Order: sequence, then structure tokens, then C-alpha cells
Amino acid sequence: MRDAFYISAAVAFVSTLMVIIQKKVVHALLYLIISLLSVAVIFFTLGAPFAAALEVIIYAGAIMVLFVFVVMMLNLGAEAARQEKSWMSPRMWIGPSVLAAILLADMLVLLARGPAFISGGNVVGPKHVGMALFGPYLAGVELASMLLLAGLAGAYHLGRRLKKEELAERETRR
Amino acid sequence: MIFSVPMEEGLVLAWVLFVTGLVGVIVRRDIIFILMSIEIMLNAAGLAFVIAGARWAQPDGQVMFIFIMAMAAAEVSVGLALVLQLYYRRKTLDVDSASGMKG
Amino acid sequence: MLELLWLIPAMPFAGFLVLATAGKKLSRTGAAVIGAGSAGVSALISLIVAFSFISSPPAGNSYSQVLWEWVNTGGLSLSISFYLDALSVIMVLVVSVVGFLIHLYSTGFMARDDGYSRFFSYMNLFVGSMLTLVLAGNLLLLFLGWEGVGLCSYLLIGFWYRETQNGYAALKAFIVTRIGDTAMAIGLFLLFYNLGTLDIQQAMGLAKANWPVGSGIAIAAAALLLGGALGKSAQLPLQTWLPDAMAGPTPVSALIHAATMVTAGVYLIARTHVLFTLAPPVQSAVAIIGAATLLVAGFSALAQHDIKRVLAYSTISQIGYMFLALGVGAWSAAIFHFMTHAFFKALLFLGAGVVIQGLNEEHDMFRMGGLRKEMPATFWSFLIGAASLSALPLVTAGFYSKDLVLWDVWSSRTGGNWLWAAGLLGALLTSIYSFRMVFLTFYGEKKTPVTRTPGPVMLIPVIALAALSAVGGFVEIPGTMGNVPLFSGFLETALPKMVFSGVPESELISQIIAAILSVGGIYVAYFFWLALPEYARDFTKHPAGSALHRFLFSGWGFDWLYARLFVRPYVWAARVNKRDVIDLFYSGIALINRLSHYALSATQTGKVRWYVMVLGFGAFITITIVVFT
Amino acid sequence: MILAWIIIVLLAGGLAAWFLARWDPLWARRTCLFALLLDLALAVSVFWLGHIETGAAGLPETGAWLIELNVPWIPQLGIGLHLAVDGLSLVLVLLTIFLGLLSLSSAWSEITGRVGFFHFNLMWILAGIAGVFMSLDMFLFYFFWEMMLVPMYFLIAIWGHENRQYASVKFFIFTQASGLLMLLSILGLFFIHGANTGDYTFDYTRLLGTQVSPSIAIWLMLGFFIAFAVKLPAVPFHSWLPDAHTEAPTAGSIILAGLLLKTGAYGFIRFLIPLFPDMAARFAPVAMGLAVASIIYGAVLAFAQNDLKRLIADTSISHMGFVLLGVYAWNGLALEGALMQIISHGISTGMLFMMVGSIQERIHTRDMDVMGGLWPDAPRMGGVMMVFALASLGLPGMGNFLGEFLVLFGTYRVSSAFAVIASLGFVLSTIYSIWMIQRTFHGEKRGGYRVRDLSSREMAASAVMIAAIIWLGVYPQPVMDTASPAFNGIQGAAKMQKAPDPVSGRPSKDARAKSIWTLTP
Repeated sequence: MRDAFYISAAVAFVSTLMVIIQKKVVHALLYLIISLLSVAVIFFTLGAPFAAALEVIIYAGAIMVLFVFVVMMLNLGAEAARQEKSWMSPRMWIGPSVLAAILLADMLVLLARGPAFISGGNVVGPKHVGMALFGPYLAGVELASMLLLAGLAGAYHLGRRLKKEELAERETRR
Repeated sequence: MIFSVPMEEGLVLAWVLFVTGLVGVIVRRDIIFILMSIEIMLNAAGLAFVIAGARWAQPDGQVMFIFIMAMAAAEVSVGLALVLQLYYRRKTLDVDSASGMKG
Repeated sequence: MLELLWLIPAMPFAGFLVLATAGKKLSRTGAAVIGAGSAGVSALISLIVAFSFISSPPAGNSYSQVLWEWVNTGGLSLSISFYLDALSVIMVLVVSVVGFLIHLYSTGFMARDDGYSRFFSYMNLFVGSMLTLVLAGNLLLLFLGWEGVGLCSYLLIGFWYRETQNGYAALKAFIVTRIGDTAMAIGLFLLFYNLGTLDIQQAMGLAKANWPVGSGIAIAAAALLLGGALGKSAQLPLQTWLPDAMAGPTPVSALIHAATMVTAGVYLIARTHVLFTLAPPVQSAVAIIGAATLLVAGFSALAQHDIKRVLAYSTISQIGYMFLALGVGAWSAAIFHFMTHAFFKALLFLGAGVVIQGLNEEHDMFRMGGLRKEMPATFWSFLIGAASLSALPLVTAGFYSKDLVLWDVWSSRTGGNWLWAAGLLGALLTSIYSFRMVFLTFYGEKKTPVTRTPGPVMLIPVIALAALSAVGGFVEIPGTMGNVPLFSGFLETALPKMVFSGVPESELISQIIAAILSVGGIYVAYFFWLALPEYARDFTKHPAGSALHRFLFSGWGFDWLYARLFVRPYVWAARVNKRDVIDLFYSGIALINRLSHYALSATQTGKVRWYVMVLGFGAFITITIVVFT
Repeated sequence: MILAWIIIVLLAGGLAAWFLARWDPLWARRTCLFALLLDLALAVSVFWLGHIETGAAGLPETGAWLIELNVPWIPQLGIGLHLAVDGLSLVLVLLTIFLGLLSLSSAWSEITGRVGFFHFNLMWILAGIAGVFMSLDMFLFYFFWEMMLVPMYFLIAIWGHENRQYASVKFFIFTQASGLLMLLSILGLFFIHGANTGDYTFDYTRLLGTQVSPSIAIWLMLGFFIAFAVKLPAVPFHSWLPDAHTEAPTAGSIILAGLLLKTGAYGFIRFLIPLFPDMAARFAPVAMGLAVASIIYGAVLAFAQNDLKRLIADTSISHMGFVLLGVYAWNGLALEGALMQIISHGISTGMLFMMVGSIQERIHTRDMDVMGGLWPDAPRMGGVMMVFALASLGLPGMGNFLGEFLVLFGTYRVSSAFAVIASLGFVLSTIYSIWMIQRTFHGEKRGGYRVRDLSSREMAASAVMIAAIIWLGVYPQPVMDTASPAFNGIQGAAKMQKAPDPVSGRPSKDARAKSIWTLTP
């Protein structure tokens, strides 16, 4: 179990490093996804399967997808074109695929060991987390929901494409 | 003890990830990259919480992780909306162009 | 009739009030009537009071009258109170009679001047303040009169305020006298602190009782009062203002700068004679200052061109005689000389006024001449005055008073032959410059035509004063010629007798020497300025001669010295500090704030990444602190 | 209750004036006039009421309060509406109202813009000042101390002259900063007293005897000292005064010079020395040194100015130096002298500012280099200006002379060195005031302008003031009798070790000279 932890930690570190070094946005995004997945695996090794699942679903799934959408919407013109071209080059794939392979191997090893490892004594399953969530942290949950709502409203309002004339009017006033 | 993953190593990892994220925010000029680095930092924080929770087998760690994730989601959505606005206005994603609040 | 005492100063003050408030509406004659009238009534009352005082002297030959309570708090109890004794009777008589005559004269003199009522209001205020000074029962009321006359001398010197020169002369007079007044004020504080009272008679009594002769306090008090007297009477260190004070109208010079105000110092020393007897060193200082001043002023009078400046220097010199007499303890001689000097000096000034107005404002003697025929009355009275000034023997009042002074200086215990020699030299100088003035203005050929002859109103006072300066001396005939000590006998009731040490019969010798010198002086003047005028002229051409002439003309260079010593440094210090150096300190603080504001705002570059770095840096430091401490 | 009414009438008058100004500015002025006159009546009635209440024929010898009003305001904190008046405060309140009337008359023609707000500010300053003179609760005292500050700032900032912003902000910062120091001291006193005796109160009479350890007392005393020294401009803290005066409108200058400076002096007499007697005694040489320094420095500064109003402002520094000297000499004579100086300085400087205001109204400048030869055109103005210039140089026969002389008599008893140096002020004050007259009224006319003389209204006001200043100089006894019991009371309370009494050859106090007219009792 420990070596699984080390492998995925290494993967996480390398992918995070790659995220920062990348010139291209999409590549960085991909590396970021891998980094999140590796952290999910670490959660798994730590006996927090619920957190790992959440990580994969929300973090890697929702937030990263959001990033991709935004990058798509921005279609950064010349840069986007250049990206398409580079995308095609296989060389770029080696980095993420190798890291993905290592993670895959990690996961396979854990699964091979069987559930025993996973459901260790001090595994904190979703039941515990759920009870805690709606026990003492009830106020926190409510707050979190309000935060999300605010984020939703903010995103909607700020994200609106301003009509041409509205934009012009804003310019003149400044 | 099955999960003999020592907490210190976990925290070191969290720390490393956090610092990498921080470096990312400082170094990169493209606003998208900055947002991504912030995500890394948030994730690192969440990792630290979960590690601590696992260490004492308490659900609190994961609960905090969930809160962080909720916050991160809200933050990203608003952040990206602002990025869109910035892009429409300035036609660039360079964060230094938005240095109006100066002096 | 002594109850009328308070009316003497009250009348001029009332005249002042009427003229000051309703000045504009009054016609010229109205203003003249009120101005001269109030002085006249005051003179009349003072005559009545003097007569009743002499005929039936009140108990203790002094009479004091309290008007109202002025200040009574914390141990200082003062009231507006008048004190009349022999000394103040004479002072009041001289001040009010001469004052009235000069008021009469100035109704004619100022006839063509605008600001007529303003002039008379100031003159009345002056006479009122002088009478308050002379009659004051306590030192603070005396100080009130003292400052009042200083103010009026400022107002009247600067009467023709249009030319700034007159303004500067008035300013100078007021400031220099004010320096003396400050010394006197400190003397008052010292007296009050040590004696607990400012009432003159009480203070003198306490001083005599508590202070041994020559004690430190007595010396300090006497010295400070002397400082005040020097300022007001224009004696040596503080005499520079009197020659410039001639910028005022001539009646002003006659009244203030000849007869009354400048002798206030003499009155003060005479009034507080107890202090001076308790402080022998200060008394001898008075004598030495008197002797030095009479020489300095005598020599500078020789070199003057302006007729009024000659008279101004002559006044300084004659007051030097009075100080000399006071210094050697000859109190009554000093007051006697004061009286005769008031008569003939006022006469000379009024005569000079007539001459100046006759030659339409010509002041320079060398451009006058030959006025004997045009103004006979003025000439003859001017001659009597000059003779009296130069102590022509037997005939003039000046002879009796000056010789009494010289004789007392010679024979007094604290006197000395050096002082007597200085007095004699002074007498010689006096007769030289007074007759130089007479010959230059009235003899020789006429240089400027006479355009205005004086009216009767101006001539009556001149003639009256001429009579007084001729007859005035017979009040005190010295021992050698019949011994009629009327004047000194009367004064003995208030002032102590002279302490004789010399040989009595040598009085005749000193009189003969003085007579010879005065007649000799007249001949010298005749020789230089009438017989051989060119000799005197080329004396001044000669380089050494012209340097001496310039030195004497500027009054021994005191003005030059004081300008460098006091005036210029003070003006420079004030100008340098115009921006108030302490204010720089506060604006400095404001500047530091502004600079630090700019410095800090430079850190706000607006770049997100800069902020994050700083944030990180801050976090890093805190962590290291936490970790290592 | 009369004391509270005095303040309330002023406050209400201000508000009414502001409100009425919308219809007709003249009504605003009239309401203020009416309010001031009503106040005058109230203050004078206090004089008689004082007699009845204390029942004494004259004023109570021991300086007890004439009238006292003590209503709890915030009991939890021990703060009460404690207003009280004794001889000293009554004289100063009367001066406040008197100068208030003068400033109102000067503003009658000068202020045209926003009349309502102007009069509101004017009245609230007067209310603040009256409050300061009457309050005996330290908190209330501080409340009124700040209350008079803000309207004064508005007065200078809105109706001032050229660079009024700088002047008003400087004035505000100076006074506010020092005021806060005083607040610290008050609070310090409050807590120490509470700790010692258990009753936490701001009441002056109870705070009077607090025992404070010298190391702390020095700081508390310094807090008060700096606040009052800034207000009464002593030398190092004076630089706000010339700016504030030069830029303030005439009415503002009259109140600033006539009253605001006096609150500082009053603070010294009432609060600083009685509260910390031994510390004040130890601090006295420094304070007297500062006083003498401000006498000399103010005079030299005045002489150098060519802005007429700034010159008069600097003379106030010099005159207030005498007051500070008198206060720290702390004996009967010096305190009476300080009071005389306060009153006559208020009148003479107030009138000088009024004259400068009328000059500025006519030739629209204050620069003396342009003036000169004004006397032929305006002899009446020249005459009045001359009278008050002479008053400011301390000519005997006027109030200032008596003030300065009594102060110096008192100071000589404590330390002759300070008295001698201070009397240098006579010469310096002569120089600047005669120089001022010379450059404005005498000499030849430098600026080409026609100046019309004083109107009969202005002449009437000046005549009253001339009469007042001469009355103070010649017959000051009534004023002194009113204030001397108060001073005895204060001196009784605070025993600064007095200089040894000189030679005993002193007539007893009641050997009053019999006057031939039996004018005085």
C-alpha cells in the first residue's frame, strides 16, 4: 500500500510541475487532470474512498471540464490554431500517457490486493463522513450551499456577453 | 497497521504541491494558468486535510475537503466568468494588462 | 484753595477729549479757544494753588489728594492721588505757564496748517500728562504720565505725517524713550517687591528706614530709575532721538523738547532723591553722565547748520548741567536751572519758529542773515534768550542759575574739580554756539527775503518769555551779591540742603571765572562768524577739519554706532525669521508624510503577481519566525 | 438652570438663524442678535442671583460657586452636567457674549454668502466657549472643547481668504491632536482616581485631590499643558495662529483672538495647576521660560510681517505670553494681571481685527507694502486704529498696561530674571505697533485708491470699545473685585509653594485710600 502511495505522489508531483511549465493551455489542463487523479488515488490509499470519489467527480470532472469549456469559448485565435496543430503531434502525448499508465498500474495493484486493504480498520467511509456532514457541520453545509449559489449568480452575471452597444456605452462613460 | 502511511510524508507532498501551485501563480502571466495554479493550491490544501483526517480516522478531514471543493467550484466559476469579461474587453489574457488599480 | 489741585491736569485732559471727539466740527477759532483756553485755565489754577501753597503752606508743607481707587488687589493698593509739595509746585508753575504761552504762540504759528484741532488735542493731552507726571502721588501714576508724555512727543514729532522722515523721527523718539521707560518699569517692580508700596513718600520713608547707605538694592533701584531718566531727558547713552525730534512743529520743540518733557528725568531724580543719596555710586554716575553729556552736546552744537538742531543739542547740554547738579547733591540748584532754562530755551525755540516761518521754512542758518532790521522785536528777545543761555553776567537769569550750579559743583562734598572744569568748558562752548547762532541768523547780509512777519499772538509769548528769562534769575541771588535765597529756601521744604565742603568765599572767584568765559565765548563767536567768516569756512575745507566737522555734525557718531549695534541686527533677525523657523518644523512633518505616501503608493503596482509574491514572502517570513523562535 | 439656558439659547439661536436664512438673511442676523442680547441679560442676572443665593453682600470671599447646576448625564461613567460659575468664569462668559456681539456687528455687512450657515457656526462656537468656561465636569469640558473646534474650522474653511484650506486644516490638526492628548490625561486621571478611591467620576471637584505618583503625574500634566499651550499659543506650538488668523473672516478672527485663546488660559488657571499643584510647581520654570520666549518671539515675528492681519496675529502670541507668565507666577497679583490681560487683549485685538477687516473691505488687500497715507482719507479709522495699536503696546491708561504690569509685579516676586526679560517685551511691542501705524496710516500714499472713512455704525461700535478699554485701564476695580474671590479660592485649593513674602513693611489690604468723591464704597 505504501509503494502505491509513493508512486501516485510522484506522479502528482511531476504532473503539477508539468502544469506550470507548459506553454500551451490545453496541455497544462491535461496535466492538471492527471494531477487531480493522482491525488484521488492518494486519498484512496489513505482510506478516504468517499473523498477520492468526490475528487474525481467534482474536481477532475466538473471544474476541469469548466476550464476546457472556457478555453474553448475563448478560442484564442492564432494561439488556438497553433494549438490544434501541436495537438496533432504524438510527441505531446507521451508525457501524460506515461503518467496515466503509472497511475493505472497503481490502481490495478490496489484492486488486485482486494478490498481488505481498502476497507481497513481505520477506513473512514462515506457513512462516517455523511453523519459528520449533517451532524456538527450542518451550518457549514448550508454556508457551502449559499457559496455555491453566489458563485452561480456571479458567474452568470459576469459571464454574460455584453451587447456591442452596451460595451460601447461602457467605453464612453469611462 | 495497514495504513502505515506516515502523515509527515503526506504533508510533505501537500506542501510540495502547494508550493508548486504558488510558484505557478507567481511565474505565469496567462490568467488561465494562474487560475489552474490556484486550483492546485486548493487541492493541496484539501489533501492536507484529508491526510490529517485519515491519521486520526475522523470524518472531519473529509468534511473540510468537501467544503474546500465547494468553495473551489464557486471560485472557479466566478473566476472564469471574469476571465471571459477580461478577454472581451482587453482581447488578451495577460494578467499584467489589468493593472488599473495602481498608485 | 488746594482742593482745586485735581483741576490742573483735568482741564487739559478735558480740552483733549473735546477736541478729539468734536475736532472736525469746530472752527479754527473754536479749536484755538478750547486748546489755548484749557491750558490757560490750568495755568491760572496752578498760579492760584501755588500762591495759596506759598502764602499758607499746609501741614508738613505737602498736600495730597486722592481721586479714586485705581488698583487694589493682592497687596498692591494704588489710587489716583496727587501730591503737592514745593518741588511739584515749581514744576506745575513752569509747565503750565510756559505751556499756556506756547499754546498761545501756536494758535498763530499753526494758523495755515490743516489738522489744527488735531494739533491742539495732542498739545492738551501732552500738558495734561506732564501735569499728571509732576503731581503723581505714586510711582505707577507717575509712570502713566511718563508714558503719556512719551506718546504725545511721538504724536507731535510725527504731526506732519505725510513725509515718512517725520514718521521715522517720531518712531525713533518713542522707541529710545521706551527703552528708558522699561528700565524704569523694572525699577518699579524692584521697589514694589522690596518695599511693598509704590506711594512715593511711603516708599522713600521705608527705603530710608530699611536700606543701609550703599546697599545693593538701593544701588539697583537708583540705577534703574536713572535709566528711565536718561531715556526721557536724552542724556548720554539715549540722547540720539532729541536732535531728530526737531522734525516736529517748532512750538512742539519749544514745549516738549526744551521746557517740559526732557526735564521729566530731572524731576524724577529730584523726587526720588532719597534713593540716590542711599546709593552714592549711582549719584556720582549721574554727575559724570551729566558732565560728559554737556561736553558732547556742546561740541556737536558747534557744528550744526540747522537752527533747531543747535537748540536741540544746547538743550541736551543744559540738561547735562542739571544732571551734574543733581549728581553732586545740589538739588535746588538743578531745579532753579531747570526753571530758567525752561524760560530762555522756550524763548529761543519760539524765536527760531518766527524766523523759520518768516523765511518760509528755511532752517539752514548759513542761508539766513541780516534779520535785525526786519524783525526787531524777535531779534531783541532772541538776543536776551541767547545771552541768558550763555549766562551773560548779572543781567540774565541764566547767569544766576548756571553759576549757582557751577559754584555748588565746586563746593559740594561729592563734587570735584574735574566736574567743575567740565562745567566751565561747557559754559564756554555754550556761549560760543549760542552767539554763533545769533550772528549767523540776525547779522551779516540778508540771503533770503522775509515773507511773513509774526502776528501779535506770536509776539506776546516771545516777549513775555524774554522778560521772564531776564528777570527770572533774581529769585535766587547768590551770597556774594546780597544773598536772596528765596528759591532755594522754598525748595528746602521738599529737597534736602546742599552739603557744603568747600571754602565759602571762593564763590566769588568761580563767578568771575564763569563771567570771563561767557564773555570770551561771545567774542570768539563774533571773531569766527562775523569778523572773519572765511576763516571758519576754510577750517572745514581742511581734511582733518572737515572730518572733525562731520564727526561733530553727526552728534559724535552715536547714530552710526546704534544703527550698526542694534537697529541693523534686529531688522536682519526679524527679516530672516519672517517665515517663522518653527513653522518649518511642522511643515517638515507634513512633508515627511507626503513623501512616505508616495513611497508606499509606489508599491501598489496593480500587478496581481506582484501582490501574490509579496503575500508569499510575508507568509514565508512568518513561518520562518514561527519555526525558529 | 440659568447656566444651561445660557448655552441652550446660543445653540437654539444658531439653529434658528440657519433655518430663517432661507427666507431673509437679515432675519438670521436679527435672531442671532436677539439670542446674544438674551444671553447677556441671563449672564448679568447671574451676577445678582449669585448675591441672593450666597447671601453675601459682596461676592463670597472663599471663591465658592455663584451658581451651580449638577445633573447626572451618564451615571454609569460618573459623567454629570456640572456647570458652575464663579467670579472668574462669569467675567469670561460676559467677555464671550461681548465679543460675540462685536463679531456679529462686523459680520453684518461683510458676510453675504450662505449667511444662515455662517451664523449657525458663529453661535455654536460661542456656545462651545461659554460651555468651556462654565463646565466643571472634565468630560463635559472636553465635549465643549471639541464642540467649539468644528464650527471654527468651517468658519475659516468656507468664508476665509486666499489659502483658507491650508490654514483651516492646520488649525484643526493642531488643536485636535493636542485635544486628544488632553483626553488621555483626563482618562488617566479618571482611572487613577477611581483606583484610589473607588468612585469613578469625571467631576472636577472630586478629581481635585487625587494623589498621583509623580512619574505618572508628569505625563498627565504634560497632556493638559500641551493642549492648553497649543490653544494659548506658546512658542513652540504657535505656528497655527498666524495662518488661521490671516485666512479667517473678520468675525472669525475676532472670536479666534478674543475667545479661543482665552480658553487655553482659562484651562491653565482652572484645571492644570489645581489638578497637579506640585508637578506644576516643578514645571513652572520651563513654562515661564516658554512664556518669556513667546513674548519676545511673538514681537520679533510681528515686526517682520508685511501682511497686516498676520502682524496682529503675531502680537497675540506676544500678549498671551504675558498671560502664561502670570498664570505660572501663581500669586494674587499675577493672576489678576493675567485676567486683565485676557480681557483687554480680547477687546484691543478684536477691534484691531475689525479695523483690518474694514481696511480690507475698502482696498481688498492686507499687504502693508501697498498701503500708506490712509490717514488723510480716513482720519476716524486712523484714530481708532491708533488707539488700539497703543493699547496693544501697553500704553498706561488702557487695560493692556495694567494686565502686563500686574503680571510682571507678580512674576518679579517669583523670579526677577523672567520679569526683567519679559519687560523687554515693552520695547519690542512698541517697535511693531508703531511700525504698523507708520506703514499703514502715515507716510505718503503708495496705492492709488480712494478710501471712505468709517460709517457711523462702525464708529459707534469703536467708540464703545474705546470707552471699554480706557475704563479697564483707569478704573478696573469692579472687574478685579469680581474675580479676586475666585482666585483666592483657586489659590487656596492649589498650594504651589509661593515665593517668600518680602519685607513686611506692607500696608494692610484694607487701608484703602479715602477718595474725595467717595466714588468707591
